[in-house]
Amino acid sequence: MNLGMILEMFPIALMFGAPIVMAALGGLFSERSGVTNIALEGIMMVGAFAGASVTVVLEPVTAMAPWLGLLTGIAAGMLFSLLHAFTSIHLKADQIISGTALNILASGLTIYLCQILFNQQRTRAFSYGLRKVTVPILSKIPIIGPMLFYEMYPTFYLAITLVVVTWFVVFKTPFGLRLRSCGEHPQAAASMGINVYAMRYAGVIASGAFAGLAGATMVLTQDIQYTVTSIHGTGFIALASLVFGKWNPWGVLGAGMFFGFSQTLSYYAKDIKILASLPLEVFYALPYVLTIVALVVFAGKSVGPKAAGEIYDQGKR
Amino acid sequence: MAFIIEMLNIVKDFPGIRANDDVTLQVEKGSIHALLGENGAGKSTLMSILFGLYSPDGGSIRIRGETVRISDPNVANELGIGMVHQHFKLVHNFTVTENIILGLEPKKGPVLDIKSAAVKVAELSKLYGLDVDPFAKIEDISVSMQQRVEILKMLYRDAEILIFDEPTAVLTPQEIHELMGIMRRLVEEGKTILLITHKLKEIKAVADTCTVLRRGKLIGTVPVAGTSEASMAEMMVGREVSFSVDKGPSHPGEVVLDIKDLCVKNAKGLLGVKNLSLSVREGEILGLCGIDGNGQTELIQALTGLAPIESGSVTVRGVDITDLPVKQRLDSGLGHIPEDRHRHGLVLDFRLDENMVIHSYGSEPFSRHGILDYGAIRKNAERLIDEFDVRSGRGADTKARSMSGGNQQKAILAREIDRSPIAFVIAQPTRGLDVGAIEYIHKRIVAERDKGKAILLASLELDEILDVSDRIAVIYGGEIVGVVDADKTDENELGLMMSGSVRKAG
Amino acid sequence: MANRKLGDARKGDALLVPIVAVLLGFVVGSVVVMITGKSPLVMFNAMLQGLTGLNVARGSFNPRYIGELVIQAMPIILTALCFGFAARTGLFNIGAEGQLMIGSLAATTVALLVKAPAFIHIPLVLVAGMAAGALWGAIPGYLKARFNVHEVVVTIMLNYVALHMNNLLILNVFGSFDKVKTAPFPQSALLKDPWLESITNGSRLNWGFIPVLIAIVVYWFVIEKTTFGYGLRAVGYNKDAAKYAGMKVNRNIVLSMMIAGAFAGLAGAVITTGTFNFGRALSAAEGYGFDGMAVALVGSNQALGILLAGLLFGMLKAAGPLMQSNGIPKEIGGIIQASIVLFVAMKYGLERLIAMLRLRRDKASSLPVTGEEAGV
Amino acid sequence: AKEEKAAPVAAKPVFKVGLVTDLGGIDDKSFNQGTWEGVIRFGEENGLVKGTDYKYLQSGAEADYVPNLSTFADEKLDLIVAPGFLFANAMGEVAEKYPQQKLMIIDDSSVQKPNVVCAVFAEHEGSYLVGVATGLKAKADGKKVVGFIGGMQFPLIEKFQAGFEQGVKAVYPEAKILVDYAGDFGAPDKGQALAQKQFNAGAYIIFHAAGGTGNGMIKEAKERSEKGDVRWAIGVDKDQYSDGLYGDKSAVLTSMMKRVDVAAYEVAKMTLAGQFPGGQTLVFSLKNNGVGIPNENPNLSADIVASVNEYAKKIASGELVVSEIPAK
Ligand SMILES: Nc1ncnc2c1ncn2[C@@H]1O[C@H](COP(=O)(O)OP(=O)(O)OP(=O)(O)O)[C@@H](O)[C@H]1O
Ligand SMILES: Nc1ncnc2c1ncn2[C@@H]1O[C@H](COP(=O)(O)OP(=O)(O)OP(=O)(O)O)[C@@H](O)[C@H]1O
Ligand SMILES: [Mg+2]
Ligand SMILES: [Mg+2]
Repeated sequence: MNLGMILEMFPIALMFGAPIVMAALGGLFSERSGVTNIALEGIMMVGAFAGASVTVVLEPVTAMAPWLGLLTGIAAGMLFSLLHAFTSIHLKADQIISGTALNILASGLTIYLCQILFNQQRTRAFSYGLRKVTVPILSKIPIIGPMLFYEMYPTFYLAITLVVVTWFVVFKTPFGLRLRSCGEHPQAAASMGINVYAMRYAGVIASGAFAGLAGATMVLTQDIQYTVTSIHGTGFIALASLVFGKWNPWGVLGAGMFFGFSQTLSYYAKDIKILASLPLEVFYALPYVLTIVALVVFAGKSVGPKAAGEIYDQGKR
Repeated sequence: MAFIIEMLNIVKDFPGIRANDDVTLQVEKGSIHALLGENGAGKSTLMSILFGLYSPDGGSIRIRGETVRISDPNVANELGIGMVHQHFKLVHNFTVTENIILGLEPKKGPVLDIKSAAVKVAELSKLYGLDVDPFAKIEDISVSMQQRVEILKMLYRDAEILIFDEPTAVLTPQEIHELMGIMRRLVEEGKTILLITHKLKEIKAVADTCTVLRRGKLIGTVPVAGTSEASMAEMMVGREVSFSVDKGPSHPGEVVLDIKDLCVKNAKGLLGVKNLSLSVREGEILGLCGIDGNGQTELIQALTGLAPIESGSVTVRGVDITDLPVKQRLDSGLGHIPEDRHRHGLVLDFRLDENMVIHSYGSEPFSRHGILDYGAIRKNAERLIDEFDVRSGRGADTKARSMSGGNQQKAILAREIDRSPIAFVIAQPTRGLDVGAIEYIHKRIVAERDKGKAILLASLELDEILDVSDRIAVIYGGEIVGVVDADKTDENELGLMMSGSVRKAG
Repeated sequence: MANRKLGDARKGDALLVPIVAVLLGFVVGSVVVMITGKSPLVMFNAMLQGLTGLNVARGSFNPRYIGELVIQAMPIILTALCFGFAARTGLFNIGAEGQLMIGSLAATTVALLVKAPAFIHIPLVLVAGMAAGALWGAIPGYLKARFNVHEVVVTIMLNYVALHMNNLLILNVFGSFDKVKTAPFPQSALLKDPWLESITNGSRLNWGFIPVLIAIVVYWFVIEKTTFGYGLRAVGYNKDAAKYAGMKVNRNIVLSMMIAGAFAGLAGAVITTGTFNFGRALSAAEGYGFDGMAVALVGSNQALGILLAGLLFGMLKAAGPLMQSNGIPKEIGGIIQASIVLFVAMKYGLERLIAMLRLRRDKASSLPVTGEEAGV
Repeated sequence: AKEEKAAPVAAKPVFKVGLVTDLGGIDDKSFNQGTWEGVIRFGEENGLVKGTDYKYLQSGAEADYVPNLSTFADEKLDLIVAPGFLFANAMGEVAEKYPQQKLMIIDDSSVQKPNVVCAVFAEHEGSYLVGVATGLKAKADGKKVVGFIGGMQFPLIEKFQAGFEQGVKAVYPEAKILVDYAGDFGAPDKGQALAQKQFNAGAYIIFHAAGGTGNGMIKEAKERSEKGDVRWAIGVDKDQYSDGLYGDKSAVLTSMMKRVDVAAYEVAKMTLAGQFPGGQTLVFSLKNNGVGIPNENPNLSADIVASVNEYAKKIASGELVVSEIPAK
């Protein structure tokens, strides 16, 4: 493996990493507010479906189509996550059951809508989706330039921005403090006059926005249309990244990128001498094995928000 | 004199029970007003109504003469009412400052202004002599510090009316003493305090007035100065209560529980118990007292197998149990009433009958060849419920979660005593219980002693230690700083030893 | 808290909520079908046929559908037992899919490599599947017990590892000429039986239902009736209390995951030697794990509940081709499934609804539902 | 053969055709869709009603193959078609259970039953042709590297690789051919990543035999070409020219057409005519236009098309034999 190869791997790895990071940030908002969200996968599907549909329809009309697609993905994700919020916050549903329902619903619903809208099992193919960009000047910097600024999907920069924004919102603002308090000790938050329901709604809907964006990003950068396999488990990888990244935006960034890279590595494995003799399946499995190893190595006390997954009941002592 | 708080004819119903039945409470401004009543009498409910957590089903509330509707804690805050809950409402991985400003955060632009908040917290803390580090994390500070954070939360919000729900249940005598000082200070500054406690002594010490509830009903309001502890207790329970524990002299036999040079690490990885040696004889109660955090928990967990022992040895009737797993320790004759009944003592989602066989489900008659015999399990539970007067809604079928704290404690006690251990480690057996329940539990502990059991009783409650124990060991900094006879010592001496200023050989 | 009360269930009304949820699920399905411009009657006819083999519209009877219903229900019942068992111990096992694949791989290995008469070969195949599933389940169990690594993440990851490991061996070791499946298994390893097929008009019904029924009984018995199950439940609800009582918490976690894995492994063996007769390389997970999760949730982790919910979901699957053939999108089945799970999740809301309806019916004293009963 | 198409309404026959798709689905832009198009053409030509006379069942899992085929068999359709060798076992089973049912399987010749007709394709021959086109185009533009991306690595797909390599080498022996397998037929993201890798390594033209996965490759070629870094993609199964469109150009150089539609159409027609070729294996090759490049190839120069046609003739006549197995 030489330096050139590593540089080459960057844009690919970051393309894979961006939606993972976005969705995991969504999970961060939700869990920090105290609601486990295993429906990231389903929300991503809905976001991807909405993003792809809008892009297909608007592409002939405007060059902004994919960006409008991203926005629609966000909106659709929010709307869909509202279902999770309503059942698990208002109706005190077991959050795992509710999330599971959303995941099952997403695949049925999106494909059903595809049939209504496009008369087929998938959206029509858009002709471009998001396009890669080369950042002027910065891309000329040796090493860093080709790694981070040459022919990159703009969604990568969006993901990085969202990491910073998330960090700021969650750890530096009153909103963040309140959000976290609801995920740690909702009864305490309530006793301080914080509306736990509202905060949890905010958390879940934010997760819908982020996961919807992630889904749209994924389909618009890595696919040509939405199909039922467009998301293929990325929501669960995002969930893993959230745990792996210890519910911290920077950790999530690291974990998401780690996944991007180990996935990319599997494509390059056969060109790397010492790895070339191994069967391909070994490399396909690599990201997942590495994650487990990393989790064991970095296993620590750090656990997620204490009250995540717990049904909020005012009277509880 | 004007009342600052008037709760008039309050009624509150819970499914199946009327928790407050036409209760009227009037509190004078600038006074400390105590609220007294058995477990489940409705004290917390009444205060929760005042604080806006529950809405009453009847009656009205007037604050400073104006009729108000306190629909949620925000309204209470605006009215200047603050509450320190029975179970603290603190976010454990937040700092002191973060906990205090939560919900009322100072901002610089869109950003949290932690710095200026911390300054304000420090100022308040100094003003009331609370001595709290604004940057410490809650999980790193002691229970009494946490309580002060709760007080600061109210002060930060300029509360004028402060409600304390059983604030002393978790404090050591010194800490209680300090808290009393703080309360007086608060009143001097013009605050009004509502104090819920089961301890009549505390009421005598600080309160001006006392309102007594029984089974949701108002029994009466009396000036503390002119009322004896005994008569307050009688108002509360409806019968006479004996305060001193009725026990004869002990007849200690041979050593049963022998602890030699024990070292145990605490959660932070430091030695929480250092070279500790102690022995308990059959037929005696050895009280273990000390300020919270001086190694009691570590010692008890090490003895009972919940924490690993670094070095040293523990024997029960000569059997070395130092390295044995929990199960084998129990089989060697050790018994354990845990300090935290919710965390260790019960599986809250199990039924009472299932909880009663938590140790013995694997042996006859409760199971044969690995198959449970629910008939026998139920019979066992019914027997214990009967014998120990465990009260619960649906008898053996009740989920442990829905039982009151006192009855949960009785259930644990029943289970453990019934195992008939020879060496009995008992921790905080009466935390948060009313005097009636305490009386009963003390009686049972003494009865066990009289059956020849060796009992190690750890309690933060000095009265309990003094009343129940035969000998008293004082722990400080993980070491035993003295062992004294219970009838030859007093609160003062123990207090000095507990703070590490006096050592005394046993 | 760590122990989500996944395992909790109550008597009496406990049955009412799932039933109402199922009915509402069908209502949603009907509405969606009507939006498509089709008659829900067609859907219900297909479902009835999927359930009983009776075609009311045409007045014909085809027992093949009953056989297919059983075939569809078997693996998801087993994966539901897998999820449910772990859940009752307070563990959240998303790994049924992977445990199933590994079970199927082991079954394939034994089916191909061992030569024995059927009465030895078949049990051997099933045991191999269970053992392999148990081992695969032991990994997250051990990592959780030893390193406190979250089982959710590990099981998700292991699903992918299992997929690729399965493919690795099928493609490179056992591969037949076309390299996506193995050579056919010897007859002695198969659960298939011409007699069963003939009485169900040529369905793929096989003897797999026997181990499945045994598994359900074992599940119920172990959890509800044994000291071992008592220990597992105690650990599930309150680890600290279990430790205090002298139970081996870590051992229980590993064992629970192993038993759960064994159920899924059995599913793998039943599929490979019952539904198919060869090992297969897969391009993606087939969804048995998530179906099982849904079944377990609808069946509130109770043995009987899982059996009924499994048959229900099996029926939806079996009716799939019939619906499609009549122009009803195949996604309807999924939408109905999801709605049922969602309504089950809305338990609290449904209970209040039911209580309200009751209150209206008999204005006599009827207590409103308390937080306690709502599963607080 | 009756070819009286003049009055379709009057001659409307009672004939029903069913298609059972594999996991890819009816609109996979690949062979499920191709087969369906053949069925549609047949249905329309014979005035059949879509949804009742000709219809399809989509499979969600491999375990659905048998019940789906059986459901159609219970309905006693006149012909049931299933594309893909993955159907081989299911087809065999159903053929036995329903001996009267006429069945057709595409891409497989292993089901030897009197009521099953098999259709296979000489993919290596068609791939040879696009290999020739690739070699000539690269040579003409002075590029040395080309690539191949396969879906999963098994013999069927290796036929594409083998033919392509031989074709390239025949006209441009110095060319370097990169080969990658995605391990998946439905993952455009993998196709895109592998394409990025191959393009970065200098590949000028990439041929894919990867179904949906290949769409990612075409996308990458399109985006690069649009930005002036001209790269080419070669489509598979159908004419993928339109998938490569950017502006008024397309990044798809040509496509290796595999006429599953023709196979399905022809067999349906024969069955309708009472000439169901049961038990036979029909081979669709260059000879009978079962494989080949599209008629229109706007991106290929006339002389390249001419040489390709020459090779086509040689192969069709048997003068040139293309190996099915890639050289190691
Ligand atoms: N959330 C609730 N739901 C139902 N019943 C409740 C609830 N809270 C309290 N109760 C009932 O109201 C009664 C009064 O309870 P409350 O907590 O006010 O007692 P208390 O006087 O504070 O007792 P303690 O001394 O044990 O703290 C209890 O008997 C209990 O059964
Ligand atoms: N969810 C609930 N539903 C009904 N009653 C409840 C519920 N939770 C608690 N209770 C009742 O509320 C009362 C007070 O409960 P709590 O646990 O506060 O008791 P406690 O004596 O104050 O115990 P502790 O010493 O732990 O504070 C009990 O009588 C209990 O039966
Ligand atoms: Mg109380
Ligand atoms: Mg109490």
